[in-house]
Amino acid sequence: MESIENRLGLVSFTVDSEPHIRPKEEKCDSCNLKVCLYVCPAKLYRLEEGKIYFNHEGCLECGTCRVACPEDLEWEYPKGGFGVHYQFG
Amino acid sequence: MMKALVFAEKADHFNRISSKLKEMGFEVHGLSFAEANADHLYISEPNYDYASITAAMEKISDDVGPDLVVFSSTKLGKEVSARFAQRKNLPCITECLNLEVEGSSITVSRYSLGGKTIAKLRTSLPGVIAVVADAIEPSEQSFQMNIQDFEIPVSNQIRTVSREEKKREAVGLREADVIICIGRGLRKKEDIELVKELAEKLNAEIGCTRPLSHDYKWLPEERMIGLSGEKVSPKLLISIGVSGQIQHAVGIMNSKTVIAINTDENAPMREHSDYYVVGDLYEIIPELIRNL
Amino acid sequence: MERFDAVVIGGGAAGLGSAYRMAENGMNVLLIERGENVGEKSVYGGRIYSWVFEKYVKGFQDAPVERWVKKERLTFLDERESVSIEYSSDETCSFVAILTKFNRWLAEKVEDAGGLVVSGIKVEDVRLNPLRVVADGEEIGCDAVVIAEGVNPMLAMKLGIRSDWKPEEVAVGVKEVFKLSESEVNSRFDVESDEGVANLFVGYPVFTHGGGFIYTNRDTISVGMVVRVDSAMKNKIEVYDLAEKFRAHRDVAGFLKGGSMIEYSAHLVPEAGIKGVPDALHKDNVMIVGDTAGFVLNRGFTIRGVDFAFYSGVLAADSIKEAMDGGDAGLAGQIYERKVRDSAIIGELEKFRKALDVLENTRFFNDYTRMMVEIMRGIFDVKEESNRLYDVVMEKSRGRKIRMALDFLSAFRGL
Amino acid sequence: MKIAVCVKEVYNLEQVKIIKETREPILDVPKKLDDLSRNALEEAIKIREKLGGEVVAISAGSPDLKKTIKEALAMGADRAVIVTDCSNSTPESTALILSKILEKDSYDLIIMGDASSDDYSGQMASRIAEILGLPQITFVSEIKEVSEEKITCVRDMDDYLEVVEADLPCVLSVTNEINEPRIPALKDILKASKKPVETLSANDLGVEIPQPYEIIENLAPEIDRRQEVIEGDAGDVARKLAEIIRREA
Repeated sequence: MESIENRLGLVSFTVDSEPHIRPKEEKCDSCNLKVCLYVCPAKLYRLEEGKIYFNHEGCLECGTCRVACPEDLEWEYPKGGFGVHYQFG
Repeated sequence: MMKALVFAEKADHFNRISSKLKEMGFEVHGLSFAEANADHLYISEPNYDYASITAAMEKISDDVGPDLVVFSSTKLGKEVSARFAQRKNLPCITECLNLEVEGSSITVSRYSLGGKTIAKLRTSLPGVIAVVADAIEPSEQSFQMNIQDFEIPVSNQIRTVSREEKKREAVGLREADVIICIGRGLRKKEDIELVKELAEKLNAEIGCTRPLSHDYKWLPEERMIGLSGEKVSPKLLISIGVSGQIQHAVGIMNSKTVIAINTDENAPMREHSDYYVVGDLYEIIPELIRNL
Repeated sequence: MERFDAVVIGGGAAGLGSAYRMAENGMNVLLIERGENVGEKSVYGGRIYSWVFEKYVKGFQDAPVERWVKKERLTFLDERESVSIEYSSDETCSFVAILTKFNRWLAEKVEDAGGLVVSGIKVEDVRLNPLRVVADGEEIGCDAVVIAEGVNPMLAMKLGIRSDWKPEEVAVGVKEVFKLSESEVNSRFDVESDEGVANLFVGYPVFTHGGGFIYTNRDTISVGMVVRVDSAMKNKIEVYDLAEKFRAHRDVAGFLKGGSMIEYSAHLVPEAGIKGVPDALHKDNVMIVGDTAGFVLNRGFTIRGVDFAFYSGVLAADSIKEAMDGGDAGLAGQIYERKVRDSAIIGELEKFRKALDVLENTRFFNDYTRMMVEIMRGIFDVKEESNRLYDVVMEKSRGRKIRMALDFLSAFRGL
Repeated sequence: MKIAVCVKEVYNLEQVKIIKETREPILDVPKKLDDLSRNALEEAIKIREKLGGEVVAISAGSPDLKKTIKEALAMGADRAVIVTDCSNSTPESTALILSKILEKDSYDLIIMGDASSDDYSGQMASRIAEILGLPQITFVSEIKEVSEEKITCVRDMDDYLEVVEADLPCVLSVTNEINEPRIPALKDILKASKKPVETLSANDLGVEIPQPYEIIENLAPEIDRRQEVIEGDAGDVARKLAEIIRREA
């Protein structure tokens, strides 16, 4: 099995210094479901000592977290020209 | 016997190139600014003007009739090789890493696609190439060593107002047995002190990736390891906080053993490492210094 | 302020269809794409129904088609086994393409027709009265706006044209592309060079709303999984490893053996059929098309999206033209509403309204898929003794014959 | 001041993938204007802003140039002349073609990047200057002074920095340190779509494209490292590393 990190290594990105998705920290703390941890196809959400961390660098821009998150996270597409560059979409 | 004509402004480059050509069976003619190994050598006063050198090489070439004209692939060498080739209406390949002759054609290797690949190109002789002299292992060869003085014709296409040697630290990267190479994983310039401490313990030279020397200017340019910088071949290279983009990786490929420390489990550097440490350099290096 | 007859937001199939049609009609149209290059944000499984391109795109024969689909295969998978139904024909109505490349080709067609395509710019806002598009700190005036921003309807929501998707209305798809040689693809799938295979899978590993797919490109293979977001949430499905689990199955792995993975991608798919289409598809002269409008039809064994996307773009373009020709450009939104409602898009989505109920039924993805495999095992498992088909079917359907009969009847009617 | 900028389209190299099994590159990626071409354009635009005149972008390449040349126009070139039927160009052929275009007008300055980021061959300035019989100043990291008659530049060479001057017309190649190229905004891109682009073929120019090389192979280098991953807390890792270092150094 190819790890998700290796698979993301095959994808070309131009990463903005500003994240385009921001989980709302205080809401994440009290969220019981934390679906972001498994529905994100890039596995970009991480739980460490009860806190949710998100890394926008490998974002595939699918929008699954936006639809699935019960707490309505802040979600935008990356700025023009930034983000993922698929070649075999 | 096939004849080669060489120009290199540095004697060391000249000798590396001429030994390779001799090994391949060429009779080696050349122009240099100091004594160097060749069968027939023209020595002139140093001159760094492209138009003058082009004219000189044209003159010698007309006398010698070489099958292959070889320049050292320095900035000056590349500039002159192309101008010379155009004047003689010949093909020219610069930045050659390796060359082989087969009958009346020559095959060279050079980086392509920004260093992602190595292309092998074949062109028929006569031709012009510019060779990365440092990529050639010099060998012992015997030469006829016919030497004569030569006066380079003076051109005034452009006028030199001033020339200033770049200030360089004495850097022994190329000779070093142990090299520590740092990259953007280092958070600030002051943190280099930590690396220096480790380097002292190991008697190692410090090198870096392009951003550190060219963008942040934390270290002088001559410490940059990579495609456009130094290509090193130490026994041990310790890479710290280096992501391992190919443009850098080509500079360390001849290292015997590579250890890398990186926070990113899947940085491209991993493929280029014998031992890959996933962890925080700020925790590991002090511990390592204690253990050495 | 720069002015255009119309501005199209988004360079996917829907936006390109709209811009192409307007450019062909001699209108002054600007398409703005947020990706650095057109096509690089588009992802789908792999198959396009060709009718709409044959009808509307001049020079379609030069399109970057990977292979024409000559074999349709539907496979029921359990953990270890599979049952496939294959339909093979010389006739074809669909092709496999890399959407990135296909859209790039369409963008060239738009420019050749005189439309202006700008990429690497994200539209920040659409403002009404007077109508203008805001991007890169600039305002661009126009008579009509076509929003083709894809499945995440950020602008359409902002304008109040549609509401956001609920988890049960969209599926997340993940796709891996493997490099093989063209001849390897031919021999593994038993096809000629220009012939392709579309293979959909039900069952393993999710056994719920969703399934797998394989499409044959010229010298690559696209393989992946789709799962409805609510099911992924409920069943705690690790979406990031879904494609890996799927392709590890012995009946999938064989096709990919020795190939190098060259890309991984993910995207959302509207799955709510007619129920995902908002009541109004426009506000003033701003129209929504393609995935933004929810124009995707999933019948279980076929999924249509790209053709509807392009077609809805064409309809929006024609509506704008009709309104402008009629002297009141402001009517375009209303005309579009009518054109879409009268078109095959809504017609088809309505026709398959009941398919939604069938596909809601998880027994098809789990119980019946497993049963199918078990029945096959029952009849093909020949040792000293073997089983009668009747006995196998009776045993496997024990206690659920009536429910099954009703389920299959509904599938028969709905799909 | 009339300035020609020779620009090059290159593959978007960051997107070029290598097939692991065969080490072959996948070149089916979008093209873009080379970064060093942007440095050259930026410098030309700055001179125009100071002295007035015209900046003409000139390029030879594939049919994709019709699209990539717009990036030069959006940056600020006034017009462009492109040749789109030489996809498999070499320095030899490109120099011939560009010189033919340059001969049709009289330019005071011809500027380009010192090399392109894909091949890094670095021959163009020399070859064009030779064909046109002009002086050349290569590897320019700063233009100190420029007037209608004369230009003074700093050259960044391997071991020395040099200040040189030349009379115009003259050919310049610039390094990437010379400036920070501007990023065009939407309004520049829209403006660019109305700027004139003259499209020619090598045939129109009477150039026969020489093919001096044969590409035998073009593969990613083989990597053969152990790739042994060392994990654990800092203390453990440091002890293991010390052992390896003692063994290998």
